[in-house]
Amino acid sequence: MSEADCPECGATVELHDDIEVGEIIDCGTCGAELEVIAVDPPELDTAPELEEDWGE
Amino acid sequence: MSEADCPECGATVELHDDIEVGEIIDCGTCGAELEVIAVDPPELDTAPELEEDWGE
Amino acid sequence: MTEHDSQTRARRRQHQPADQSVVFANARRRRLRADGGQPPVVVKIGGANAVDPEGAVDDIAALVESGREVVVVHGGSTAVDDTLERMDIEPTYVETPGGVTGRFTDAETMEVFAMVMAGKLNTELTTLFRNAGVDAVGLSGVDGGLLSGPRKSAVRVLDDGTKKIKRGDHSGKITDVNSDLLDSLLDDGYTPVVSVPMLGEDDDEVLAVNADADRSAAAVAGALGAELVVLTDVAGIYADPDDPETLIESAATPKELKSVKDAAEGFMTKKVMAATEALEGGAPAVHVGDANRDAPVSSALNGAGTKIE
Amino acid sequence: MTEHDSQTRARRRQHQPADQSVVFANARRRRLRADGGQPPVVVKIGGANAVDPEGAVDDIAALVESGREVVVVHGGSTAVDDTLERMDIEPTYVETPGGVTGRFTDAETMEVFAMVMAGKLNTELTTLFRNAGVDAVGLSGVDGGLLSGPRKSAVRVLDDGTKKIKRGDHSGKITDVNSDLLDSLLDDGYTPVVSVPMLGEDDDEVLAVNADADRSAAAVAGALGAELVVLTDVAGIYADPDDPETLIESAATPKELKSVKDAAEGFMTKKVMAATEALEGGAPAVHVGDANRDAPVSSALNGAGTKIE
Ligand SMILES: [Zn+2]
Ligand SMILES: [Zn+2]
Repeated sequence: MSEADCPECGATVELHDDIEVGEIIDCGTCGAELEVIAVDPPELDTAPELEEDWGE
Repeated sequence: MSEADCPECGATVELHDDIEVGEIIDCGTCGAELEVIAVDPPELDTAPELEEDWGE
Repeated sequence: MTEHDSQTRARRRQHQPADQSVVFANARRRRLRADGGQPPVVVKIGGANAVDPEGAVDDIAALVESGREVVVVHGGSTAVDDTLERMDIEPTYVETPGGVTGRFTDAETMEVFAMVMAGKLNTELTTLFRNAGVDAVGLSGVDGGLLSGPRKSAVRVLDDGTKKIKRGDHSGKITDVNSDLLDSLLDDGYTPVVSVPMLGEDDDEVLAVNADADRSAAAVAGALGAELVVLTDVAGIYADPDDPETLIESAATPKELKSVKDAAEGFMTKKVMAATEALEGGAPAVHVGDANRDAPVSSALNGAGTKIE
Repeated sequence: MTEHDSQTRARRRQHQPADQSVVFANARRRRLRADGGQPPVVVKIGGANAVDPEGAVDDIAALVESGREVVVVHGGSTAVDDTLERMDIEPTYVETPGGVTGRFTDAETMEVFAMVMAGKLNTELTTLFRNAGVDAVGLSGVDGGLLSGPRKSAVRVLDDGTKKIKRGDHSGKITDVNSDLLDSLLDDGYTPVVSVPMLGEDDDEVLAVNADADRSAAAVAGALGAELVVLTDVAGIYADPDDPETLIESAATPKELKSVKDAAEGFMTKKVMAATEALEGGAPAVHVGDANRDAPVSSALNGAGTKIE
């Protein structure tokens, strides 16, 4: 179990062991969607807002 | 050895045994360039004038 | 695989209609003809493999001959699939959190996409039109920035139940249409034949990216104030997708439009979405009709199929 | 394989210069600028793989920015070879009775040729120009009948010493350039980026066929009355092809031109033939210069390389 700081509210976010780059995690404190941008050491950034599209 | 008529001068043109479609033969009588357009039975037509080009 | 064959698969993929609002940044102006005549027509046809274009080509030739301005927009993703397979490139399919499955367009796939769409299909179709007496000019969305807008390189995907951001996608959203380029070609008597890719605007560069052909056609129709004819391989939009007897002939009020949207399933959802975008963009009417009937374009314009306005 | 690497092979193939006379059927008119300024420039560059276009792109962007009208024509047969190989298509090479070896363009090869030239390379190059601030519009010779002329489907070949007619070739000879289309795009501020295929006229149809990119550039320069800049990977035409010290700076009389022709070997023969066609077609001057030097186009226009007029 590792942890990283939420870039939105500064709270500590607990991370499960097998996190992968690109994974989206919810901050338990402020609820922000966070993207795992590095795993060793783990680093989080605010996940981009992406509208879901209806395909090619 | 087969033969066919020259479409230019009407003379008989002697053909060797293994002629192929597309082959160009000279008429021994009028000198015209003739294209083999069929082999069984053999048939000749005037070969198209094609300018040689200097490549793609 | 015809468009019809893929209906079931498409239906499974398209659970959730997404954001429908498209705001075109460029000034939208309707083409005003000196003779006060009819607006131009944008015709969306499939690629060579999806829907046989021959009937549409002859019909469009007759329309152009009669003086109507026409812009053709074509798709052809089955031909892209064929070429990917031929080149031993395995397409990557991704599922969005909403359950929509789509092909992920990585750099290599994008290259094939551009080759097939702008090189093979556009050239073939332009040649078909020229043989029918139409002075066709093929263009991709890159040319003159014809179809442009922000690139989307990141997509949200569901990977084994885990939500992830996947980067490196080559797709985009059309927000601008260079209608001046089309106007100028139309004024000179040409018939533009338009294909994706579009021109995607990234942070510090532009690049060719994937876009949906139906939406491209909708964007063009909106920008030109043109009637849009979307040809497909069924007679129009059915209230019951499995029953041709339930063809919806027209939708001219918001309420009617809503019932069309509710009726649309599978790949038809995309057509209805595109229709909505075209109307919102400034198109006076959208017709969804059968590509394989006689005179498919003029029939659709004359009321066969489904008319949405 | 760079153009330079293939010089030896090309030299072996090109024993016999062939017919040089090209008569363009369309009325040839020089572009007259209201300001009495300089004629347009047609720049022939390689495809993405043959000669790195980046230097040329920035230089052309500066030229366009300064108000000069530019049309770009590109080749790229090594990229076609790469894609044929990727698709497991074995190219057929044929030898003419005169000893020139060339690739036979059957239907399948033609399809790949169109994909790569008009789809991949043209899109890439148009995108490069747009990133450099040039409002580029990619066109193939099929679009608007830009480059057209009779298809040649039959070629004379030497097959194991036997002369034969081989049919089914997809190539053609450019006799018409739609200069109106180029003029109109130039007038609107666009920079056309032109690639083969050309539009071949067969008995009862037109179709996309192969044509040489250097000759295409020559045809365009002739039709526009434009200066032609042919970029290659050596500094110009050398009196001794192996000695850069023997660069021929200019040829302005028939006698000087003949000495250039005598000096040209290998792939340079093609450049000189194209130059001759351009001049006969109405181009005021042709420059053969190095694609890989700084500011390759403006340098060539300013006298670096070989100038033929
Ligand atoms: Zn937080
Ligand atoms: Zn005879």
